[in-house]
Amino acid sequence: MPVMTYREALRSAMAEEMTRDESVVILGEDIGIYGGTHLVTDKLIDQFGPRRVIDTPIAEGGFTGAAIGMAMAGMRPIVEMMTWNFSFQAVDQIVQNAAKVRYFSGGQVTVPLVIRGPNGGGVQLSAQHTHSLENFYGHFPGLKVVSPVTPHDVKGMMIEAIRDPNPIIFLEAGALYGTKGEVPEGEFTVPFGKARVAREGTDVTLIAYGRQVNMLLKVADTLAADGVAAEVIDLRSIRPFDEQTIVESVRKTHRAVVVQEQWRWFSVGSEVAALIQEQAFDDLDAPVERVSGAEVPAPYARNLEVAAFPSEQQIVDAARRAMYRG
Amino acid sequence: MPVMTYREALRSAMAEEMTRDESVVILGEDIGIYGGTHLVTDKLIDQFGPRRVIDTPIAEGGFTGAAIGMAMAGMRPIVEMMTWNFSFQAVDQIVQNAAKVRYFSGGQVTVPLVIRGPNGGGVQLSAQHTHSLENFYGHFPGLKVVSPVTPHDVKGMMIEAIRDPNPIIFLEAGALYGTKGEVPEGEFTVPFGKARVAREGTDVTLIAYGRQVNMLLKVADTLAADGVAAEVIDLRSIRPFDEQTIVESVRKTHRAVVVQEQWRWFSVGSEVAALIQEQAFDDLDAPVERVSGAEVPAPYARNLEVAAFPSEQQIVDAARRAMYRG
Amino acid sequence: MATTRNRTAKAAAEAREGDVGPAPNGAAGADLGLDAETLLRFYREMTLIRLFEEAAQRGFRQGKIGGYLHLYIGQEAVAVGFLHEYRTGDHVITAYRDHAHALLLGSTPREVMAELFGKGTGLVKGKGGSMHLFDVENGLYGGYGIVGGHIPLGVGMAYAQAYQQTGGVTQLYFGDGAIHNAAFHEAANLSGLWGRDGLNPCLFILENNQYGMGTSVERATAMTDLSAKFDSYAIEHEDVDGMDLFAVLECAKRTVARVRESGRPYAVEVQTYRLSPHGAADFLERYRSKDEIAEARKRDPINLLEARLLEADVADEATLTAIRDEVKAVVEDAVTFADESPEPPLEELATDVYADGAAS
Amino acid sequence: MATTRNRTAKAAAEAREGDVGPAPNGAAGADLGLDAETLLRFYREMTLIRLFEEAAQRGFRQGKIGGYLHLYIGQEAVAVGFLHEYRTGDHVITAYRDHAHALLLGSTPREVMAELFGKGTGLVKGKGGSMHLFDVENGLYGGYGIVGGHIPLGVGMAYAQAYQQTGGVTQLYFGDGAIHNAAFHEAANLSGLWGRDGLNPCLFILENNQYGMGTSVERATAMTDLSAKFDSYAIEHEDVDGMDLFAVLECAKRTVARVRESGRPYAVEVQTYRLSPHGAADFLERYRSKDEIAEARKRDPINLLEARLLEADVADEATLTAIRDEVKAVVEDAVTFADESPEPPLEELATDVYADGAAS
Ligand SMILES: Cc1ncc(C[n+]2csc(CCOP(=O)(O)OP(=O)(O)O)c2C)c(N)n1
Ligand SMILES: Cc1ncc(C[n+]2csc(CCOP(=O)(O)OP(=O)(O)O)c2C)c(N)n1
Ligand SMILES: [Mg+2]
Ligand SMILES: [Mg+2]
Repeated sequence: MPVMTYREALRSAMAEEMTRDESVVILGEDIGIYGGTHLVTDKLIDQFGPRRVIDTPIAEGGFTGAAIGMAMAGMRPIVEMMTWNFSFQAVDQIVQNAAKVRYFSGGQVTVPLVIRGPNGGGVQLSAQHTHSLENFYGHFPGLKVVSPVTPHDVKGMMIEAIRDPNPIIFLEAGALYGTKGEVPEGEFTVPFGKARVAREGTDVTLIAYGRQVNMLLKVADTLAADGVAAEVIDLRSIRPFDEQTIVESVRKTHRAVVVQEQWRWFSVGSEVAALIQEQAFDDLDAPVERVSGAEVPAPYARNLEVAAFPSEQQIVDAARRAMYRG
Repeated sequence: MPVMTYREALRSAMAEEMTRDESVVILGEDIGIYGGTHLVTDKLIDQFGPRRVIDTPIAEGGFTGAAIGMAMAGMRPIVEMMTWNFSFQAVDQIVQNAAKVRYFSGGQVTVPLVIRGPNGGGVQLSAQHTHSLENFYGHFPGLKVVSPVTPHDVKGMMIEAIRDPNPIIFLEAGALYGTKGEVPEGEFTVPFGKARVAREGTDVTLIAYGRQVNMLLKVADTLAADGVAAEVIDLRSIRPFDEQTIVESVRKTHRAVVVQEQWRWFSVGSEVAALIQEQAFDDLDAPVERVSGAEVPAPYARNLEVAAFPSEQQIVDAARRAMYRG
Repeated sequence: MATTRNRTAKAAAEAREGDVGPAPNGAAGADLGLDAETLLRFYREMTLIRLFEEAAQRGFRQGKIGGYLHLYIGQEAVAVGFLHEYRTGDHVITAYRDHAHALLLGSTPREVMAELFGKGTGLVKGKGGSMHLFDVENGLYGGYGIVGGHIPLGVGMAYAQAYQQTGGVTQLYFGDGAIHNAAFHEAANLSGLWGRDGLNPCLFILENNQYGMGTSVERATAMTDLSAKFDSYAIEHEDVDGMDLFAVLECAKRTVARVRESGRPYAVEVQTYRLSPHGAADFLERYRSKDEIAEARKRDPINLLEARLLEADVADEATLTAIRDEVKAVVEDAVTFADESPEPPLEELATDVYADGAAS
Repeated sequence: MATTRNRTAKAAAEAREGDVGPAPNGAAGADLGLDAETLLRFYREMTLIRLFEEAAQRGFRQGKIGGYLHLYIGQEAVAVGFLHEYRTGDHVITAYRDHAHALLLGSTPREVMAELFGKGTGLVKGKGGSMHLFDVENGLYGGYGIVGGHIPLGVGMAYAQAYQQTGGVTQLYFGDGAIHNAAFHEAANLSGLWGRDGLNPCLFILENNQYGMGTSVERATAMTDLSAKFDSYAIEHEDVDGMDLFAVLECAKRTVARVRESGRPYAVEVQTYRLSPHGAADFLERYRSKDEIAEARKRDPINLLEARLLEADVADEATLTAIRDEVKAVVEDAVTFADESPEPPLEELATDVYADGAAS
């Protein structure tokens, strides 16, 4: 299989779909002439022209809303949020219009829209430029929210997203644009709502999504050296959510740790813990452990930022707590 | 003790603080001459004049941001969101500025700001005008989020909120403005982060906040007729959160049901269930049960709206599930 | 994209396809330049909206309509005039004061009233209510409750029309209160920008009814020439008297054609007046005087039209009375239909959340 | 409200309290109307900013500075000119291109550079970095990273100044890219409205450096006369050449006084140019040509000032070289200080989240 970067996988998914379907266009800031801040859309403007690769002013609410209107009128727009942090300016459009207009129109309109961009922190962008918004958007019925971590998945899920008739919140692992992985040739899709067992194990279930999955794989190595066989689950999709894969794993391991970069309160980790205790209560031998970001706005200084995010050590400790208890 | 409505309790809290402290002002749409859509601010403009009761254009982001600036510059503004649904237009200001500017200024500024207005549904306002945003704002460090249900608490917590040096998200039970209750004379405060045991019991812990607390009290009556003594906890404050009162109650009852109008995913109920299993794992005799709003945008038709919100029957059933299990 | 809905009547839409004839004369006078049939159709439409709104008001007071209810009384000439220029393939989008737009585009009074009553036979199956009327088959893309929020949608729809080369235009209605909202400015700037390349056939119809809820224009902005705010986006504009149907018709004909031909946006500020309270529950109306309302009532657009028709001998009192009676019966029938219709089935609660029927 | 911070130097702020003397002459010529000491202070300030930014650029390339880094190279005359009018009690707020503002208001090069290096000795304790400089004691209220997001804050601060009758004004800086953002419009409308009652002493300083990242003004809007956008809010405005320090000084003196006296907002569009890339990682610069940059460099504001000083015999080459050398040493000292400073203690992670020290 060919090897490509996360960035290239994303770009090829968009380019292929744009070639296949004229109704697909991309809008966003500096995605055309500039090439995209993260070069995800690099040179697409040369291939598809400025009517399909649309550079916009700095008006996230306006162009996201316009994209919703395009989608309602039969196009399939992709909106690039330069980073998801800027989407706070578009929340009204995303939540009040994109997520609900199908419902309050009694099913008369559809909104085939993808909003994509880098999510999460890790490169010292500090408080206003560091967020993980899975729970924030995942709360709203009408939206689908995904968070792929491998080049394979980001391509397959982007194609899936573009073809989906619903508004998709596509959260890219911003810190991983340059990472490489195998990606099949030609067109393929990765369905939403199916988690991936990234590593099989029998003793404890480690659950994450996005770049934390890579940490879990390292933690699993560390635990293996201790004789602990950890199962690693990559959620991939936040809404719809694959309860089954998690519950089945916990039925086997009896222990679970959920890890996330985002803050703890009312988060993905809260829900994962809640539903495991709901659906696998009698199988659980210890409380579901949670490792989350520190309850502070993201700090700039490198040492503080490192301290603000989950560390391998914290995860190992949480796994050990889950193992020695109960 | 004098009896007054929820609305009057709120108004008197604001009027008293405005009398006491010149730096307190109110901003919002039609709060002055019109008297406030829900008449919460009725006649305050006659008492305090237009520099302190400031009618604004329909620009939630702009006037919320301006209020943050006022707060940074030494005032104590109260922002009325005509309803919290409109706050989606102000999310960028609330999350990116109000919640964090103290942190990213290294503690150089404070933001003593209250944003208040009716939250929740129940009066057929349909999809765009029905939200419960406790989790949405409660996720962000730097904000405090409260949701009082009695006239007593709404007054005491409003005074507390105005005096607090932090940005407060003050979620009023919109459907209850006209409900009456006893409110002490003179000034008093209700501290944040302390839940209220609204009814004592030994068999099951029922947890809610806002108008669902009133339902729980009725459900507790129903259960009492069955010989089940339910303890009812009114969270009052979502962030900070009173873990202790909940955990102590569950240690006693071994069973818990959490009820909310908001959607299930990544919600207050998720967190409550997660933290109970975390902190009272060995005391729990059954999974924490959750009753949430239906996973749909709020419908208009009365019968559909009723079906979309938690019912007494659903709560009774959940309590029974929690009782007969484990 | 539209899904199909069980309905027959596309008659209204087809009727509109015929042209107005020579440009009507905005000044009072005998020769209105329109044939009698068309003129009486306008009278019927204006009357239908008025009586429909009055019936809705009663339904609200009786508790048969819940939530919010925003009436169009006083503003009838605006939608009647502009939607006369509607052609198949055009898109119409507005805020929550949307009953007139639906009725004019061909939604039946029955299905609109049933929607207000929250019934399963309603225009959007009882799911949206008064604020969220949609009739995509007839060009109505809603019905939105968040002030300003629908404006970017309209601009995007216009982009799609140009991109798809359908020849359609978007009629985008919004209020004087909405022009101070963020969404307006970002969207208008995009419209001006895209329009430079012929990619935005969007007609901005600013219904200036003098108030955004209880806030008059001059209490909402220091610069009260609202249409001049389009200058910031290189969008040309004009004002029109929205109480005079003929002035609106003339303006609509010219401006819709201009947008259609150029692919560029254009804006019209329509000076009108909301004779009813803001919402059906706005009782105090402290923000305006009884005198002011009485003064405005003198230019009630229906009375003005009536006077013109009589004066020009297009109709006599009896003809107009007959139309009013006929419309009254239609509205009564709509109310009865709405009242007797069943509630939506409970299964409807969970449909239409996702287009692929996904559960959540 | 300011919290106290350990520092000594309020010298810069005090120095500024003295007046400029007679209005400087914007045209080239011998008599600049300013005394030599003041003129040389300007030269020193402009040079300090330039050398500081160049050092920061090196620090970024060496990996000592993380995150984003936005340089002010080419725009020095703007902040130098306007902040010359700063008086105690004024408030200054800007976006992420904020190093110059901090340095001019009295933050030491050491603490600014240490902030960029993410050190505990930094201006905001290493918590904010380049985009979030605050020095409230000296009037600087940040340093914000979200385009447009700080504009409403500035308008609110100006309201507070009027409400509290402090006599202060707010200098509110923002870019040509930000003027298309929602937040600008809502805030400017509020400012115009409040200003009508003398409740908004806010000077909008629009730094038009021709690009918002890689998007030129004419690709961001169809109406490129940016300051004219203030017409929508009844805020008067003018343009000024931002490469000519003397033009800026003259404009600043007049406009700041006007805002201070009237309590009403005013806007200045400063025509300037960003000679550096948008951020320190903007390598390709496909959006503008080398020629264009070379052309702009001919009007480098420091060179222009230098020429004027020499021409007017205010200084000779040796004097200027001495100033440059002195500044160079100051910047080197700042870099050394930043480099050698300790990281913030880990306890700092959880402080400053809540003002009352609440945990979460
Ligand atoms: C963002 C937002 N803020 C506030 C409201 C409440 N609200 C509903 S209608 C209205 C007035 C709108 O006035 P205008 O745009 O002039 O339209 P009109 O009602 O006059 O037709 C307000 C403030 C809302 N729906 N959305
Ligand atoms: C809301 C938002 N969208 C996008 C960005 C990314 N971004 C940072 S700076 C910038 C350009 C801003 O241009 P301008 O306002 O002209 O300021 P300049 O950089 O030229 O000083 C952009 C798009 C952001 N920070 N905030
Ligand atoms: Mg209006
Ligand atoms: Mg710029």
